[in-house]
Amino acid sequence: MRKINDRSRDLGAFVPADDDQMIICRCEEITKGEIRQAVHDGMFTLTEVRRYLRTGMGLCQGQTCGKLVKGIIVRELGTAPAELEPAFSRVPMRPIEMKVFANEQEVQGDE
Amino acid sequence: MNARIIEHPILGKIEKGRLVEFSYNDTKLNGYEGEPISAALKAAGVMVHRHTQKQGAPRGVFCAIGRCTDCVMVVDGKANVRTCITPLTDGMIVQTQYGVSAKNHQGAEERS
Amino acid sequence: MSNTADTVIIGGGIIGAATAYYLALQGAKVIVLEKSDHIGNGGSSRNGGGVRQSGRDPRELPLVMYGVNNLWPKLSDELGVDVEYVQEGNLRLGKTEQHLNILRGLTERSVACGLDVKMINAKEAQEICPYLSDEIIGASWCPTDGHANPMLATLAYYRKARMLGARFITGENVLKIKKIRGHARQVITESGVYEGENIILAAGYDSRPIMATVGIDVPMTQIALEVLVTEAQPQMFGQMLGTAMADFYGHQSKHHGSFIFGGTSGFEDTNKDNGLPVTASLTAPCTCRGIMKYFPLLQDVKIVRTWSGWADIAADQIPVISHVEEVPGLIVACGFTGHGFGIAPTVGLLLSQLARGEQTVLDLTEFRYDRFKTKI
Amino acid sequence: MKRYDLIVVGAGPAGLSAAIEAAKCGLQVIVFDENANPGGQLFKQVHKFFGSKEHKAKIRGFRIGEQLLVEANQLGVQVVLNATVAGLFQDKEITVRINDGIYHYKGDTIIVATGASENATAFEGWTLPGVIGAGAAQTMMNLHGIVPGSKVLMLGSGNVGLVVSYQLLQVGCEVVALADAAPRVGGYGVHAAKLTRTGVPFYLSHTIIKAEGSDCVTGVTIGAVDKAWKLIPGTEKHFAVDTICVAVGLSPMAQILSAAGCSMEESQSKGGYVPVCDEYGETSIAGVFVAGDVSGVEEASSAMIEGRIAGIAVAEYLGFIDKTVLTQKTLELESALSTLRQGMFAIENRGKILEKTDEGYDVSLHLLQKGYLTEEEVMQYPGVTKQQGVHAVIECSQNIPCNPCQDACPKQCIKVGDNITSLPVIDEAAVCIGCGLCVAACSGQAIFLVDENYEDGYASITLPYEFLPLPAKGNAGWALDRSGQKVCKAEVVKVNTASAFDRTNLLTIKVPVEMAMKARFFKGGDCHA
Repeated sequence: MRKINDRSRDLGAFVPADDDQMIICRCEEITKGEIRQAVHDGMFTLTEVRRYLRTGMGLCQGQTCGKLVKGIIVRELGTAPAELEPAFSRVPMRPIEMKVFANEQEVQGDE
Repeated sequence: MNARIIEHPILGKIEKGRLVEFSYNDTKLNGYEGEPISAALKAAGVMVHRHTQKQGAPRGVFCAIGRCTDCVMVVDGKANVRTCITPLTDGMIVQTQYGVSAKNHQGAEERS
Repeated sequence: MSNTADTVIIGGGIIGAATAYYLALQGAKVIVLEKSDHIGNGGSSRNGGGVRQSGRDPRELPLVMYGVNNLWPKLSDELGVDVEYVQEGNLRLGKTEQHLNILRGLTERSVACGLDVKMINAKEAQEICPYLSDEIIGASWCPTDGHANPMLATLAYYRKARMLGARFITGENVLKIKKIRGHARQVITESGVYEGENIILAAGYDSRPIMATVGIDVPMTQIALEVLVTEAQPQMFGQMLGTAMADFYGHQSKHHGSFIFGGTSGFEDTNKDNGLPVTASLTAPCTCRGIMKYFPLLQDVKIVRTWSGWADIAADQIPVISHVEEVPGLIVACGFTGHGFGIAPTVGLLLSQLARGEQTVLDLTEFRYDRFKTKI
Repeated sequence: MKRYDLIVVGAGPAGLSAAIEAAKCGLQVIVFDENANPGGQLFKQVHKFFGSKEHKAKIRGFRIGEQLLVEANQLGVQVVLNATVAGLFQDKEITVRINDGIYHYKGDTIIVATGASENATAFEGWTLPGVIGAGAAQTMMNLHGIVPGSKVLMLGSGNVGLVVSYQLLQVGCEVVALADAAPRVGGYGVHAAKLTRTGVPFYLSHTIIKAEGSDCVTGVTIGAVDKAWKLIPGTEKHFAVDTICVAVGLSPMAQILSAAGCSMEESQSKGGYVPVCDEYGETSIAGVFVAGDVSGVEEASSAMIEGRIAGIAVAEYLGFIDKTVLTQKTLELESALSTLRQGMFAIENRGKILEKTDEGYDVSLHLLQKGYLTEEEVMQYPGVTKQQGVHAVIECSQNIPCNPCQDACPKQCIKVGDNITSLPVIDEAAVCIGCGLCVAACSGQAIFLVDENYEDGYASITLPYEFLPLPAKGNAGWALDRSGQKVCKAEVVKVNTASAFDRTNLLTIKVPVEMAMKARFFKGGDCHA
């Protein structure tokens, strides 16, 4: 069984660190300490941490912090980086105003 | 130092669009039409584009290609506009963003 | 670690996690098996977050009313995570007389079940939510409805259950349930065997092939439903929203300020997929048009993300929450038909009571697995 | 719904190359790019490319971009800019945001060439305005004509960090230091050497402790780290800077593919989460191909070849050419690709410590740790000889895929051979005429003309110079050695700005003869100070 799958695995006690206050997800202002704590709360995957803390749920959709969050979870779990997949990517690839998204256009002619 | 490159050793003279005036937090500034808003602000020495929602921390340009969304400001009354990829136009109104709106503009009725 | 428990729950969604929590609270030994790598990866994390009584099937209404009265208000404190429960009412909006007729019908049926819901006029609706389009002529109003954050609610149940000793295993694909001397006892997965005094099957549509291994079926289909979320906005209103025509539904999230809206294109019953719950190119634009008809003010708000989730639609539109007497030891909870989130705390509590052989706090006759009858 | 034979997502080097090849085979092609300018990162790349002729070596990136655009236009490829592809759906449908609308298109095939994005690294104060990506700096200065800052610290010694540092110098920034937590320079030694000789100090095994400032960056503190990446107390160094540039690698930008349900894999050698694809770039979704950095981070040169292969493969997929033509056409391209992927910086060598070159020469530790070769080390390489009269001195010490020097020399003085990663060898039998073409052609600026018999007691050194203001003949100043230290006074005796040099101007300086193998850069200014 992979390390991320057994959710009863003992991670030891949460030990505060000097850099826990450091922002990791710039959009949602989530700190390293919050991410580490989330892992101790049982959030073992990027998707779960994302849903729990909103890391990568801001305007940039995790394009900046994804690898950083992953690194923190990997270290906290003591697992291999390959075990953790990035959180899901979704449409739209860039933020789109509602009125633009609503405005479906037909391409005219042969151009 | 002048933040604008006049002549580049490889690219030569830097071509720019028409010089236009825009407002930045009620100050009049100049920039070139079509360049990113952030370029005009940087040339004018503006570093802080917004203050964050939770911590009120200052943010500015980070990726400069529209991906990280850190440089967003209130532009012509609309919040969260990526200034690094939004072209400057004549008479544009650019405001520092606080959280998700311009300062003293709490509530949606004042957004439009 | 032991693979034996009092109860083995198949499905790590909000139903499974809530059930695990209520069981663990009673000191029961619980194992939860989840097929995906993530807890709550199905509809539990993908729904619109409504904790809604109005517009609900009268058979299901007691479940959600119990939750709203007894479970939801204290859930954040109980679980130690702010699940962003907001109880500021539900507005179901209408723009035409025909819409209002639909709303009146829904309202009458709910009132008959004892729900505090009424029709209000445009002015009253505007007073509740001043951001509505002028085109709205009336609405149904249920002040005790609300919404919560489905991702947090699911993970909060999981977190607390895990703290109480419930064992969760992800990436565990269940192949079959095996009877031992006439009693459903073993759960066989790709990598092992788990044993429980009883087995709760709460795996959404995936419950179907699993229950088939002991010769049971619940008539249901699976459709993909889509939700979108906007960038954060200043706090505007706290109501849950819906429309007579089901153009869209949704709310503004507590704290964050983003809007979460679900919507449909009309092709949900016939859309195809590629094995994953993928979004269709036509749905989000259609949902946006729907929203703008009621909230033109949101037209400049940016959509940052859309997603899709599978809903298990029961033939008669309400779930199965039931002992399967012909397979002793098996309890089935599936077919939530896209409105399982609001009733999840109640269902979790009820399932824990079924598993422990206790008297359930509500009568579950309407939700029996063998209720489905032909039309003639 | 509007349908094309091929839809390309991304008008960078890979996307344009793919579109060109497909259009050559007769496909109707449309290319979408979210940016206002085509060419992807090419238009920000003002340096000359490595490789050989077939890889467009010694041509500057932005010119390659221009060439690709012209070619695409001539072939009738539609390139739509400011067009953000919002999503890839079933049946190879995409939605594109153009102006204020959403457009639906279908492709019989789709090539995703979305490139890569910069990695971030977190340190105290990294969210302050003034901390920017190296790519951001490049965008500001080379696309928008804006100087990113006046005093800059660069974090990262990979090619991006090195190249962007040089570009910062070119627009007048002071690069106060280049730091990297790794113990060795990650990028090409020649890129490092052209920085150090201007005086940029390298701090390997150093990390940023803190970016300082309240509203924006006003300073930075770095410190040394041990082998376990732990900070060594007492090693802190402070710099007053207004800008911190972060160049800590790139990640494939494959979100659109993973959202579409493509099979993905986590690959450290490819730089992150990438689509699983075959040798032609076809993904798990039939008819959806990838090319360039999106399928694994490499150089723009390889992206262009990958693009061409994918473009041809798509033509075969749609029956415009048959399988034998595909094999024929891609064979050559694949060999061009494999030459680029050889040498010390090949993917399989990533993370390895190589002590010898392919030829058996010692790899300079000094170059890897300090960013420059020592005089003693320089002498061992086959491009460095002691000769009477003017001759080329090639300070090229690593096996990198590059051979323009060989092609540049009209007198065949320089031999690289068929294997383009070989170190260039000076043929002492051939006679150097001092034309300087090799100096300007060397993308790594590692070639100098040295004449120890210039004047009695004086030698002349001809060096590449890509800065403004350009010194004039007769200007006095200092000669700097490879580490950027002033070693002697120097006088400019010749400035050659021939157009064949493509703005790599050649500065010939006169120095005392004992400085002939020391002086490698010229800094104008008052010599009496």
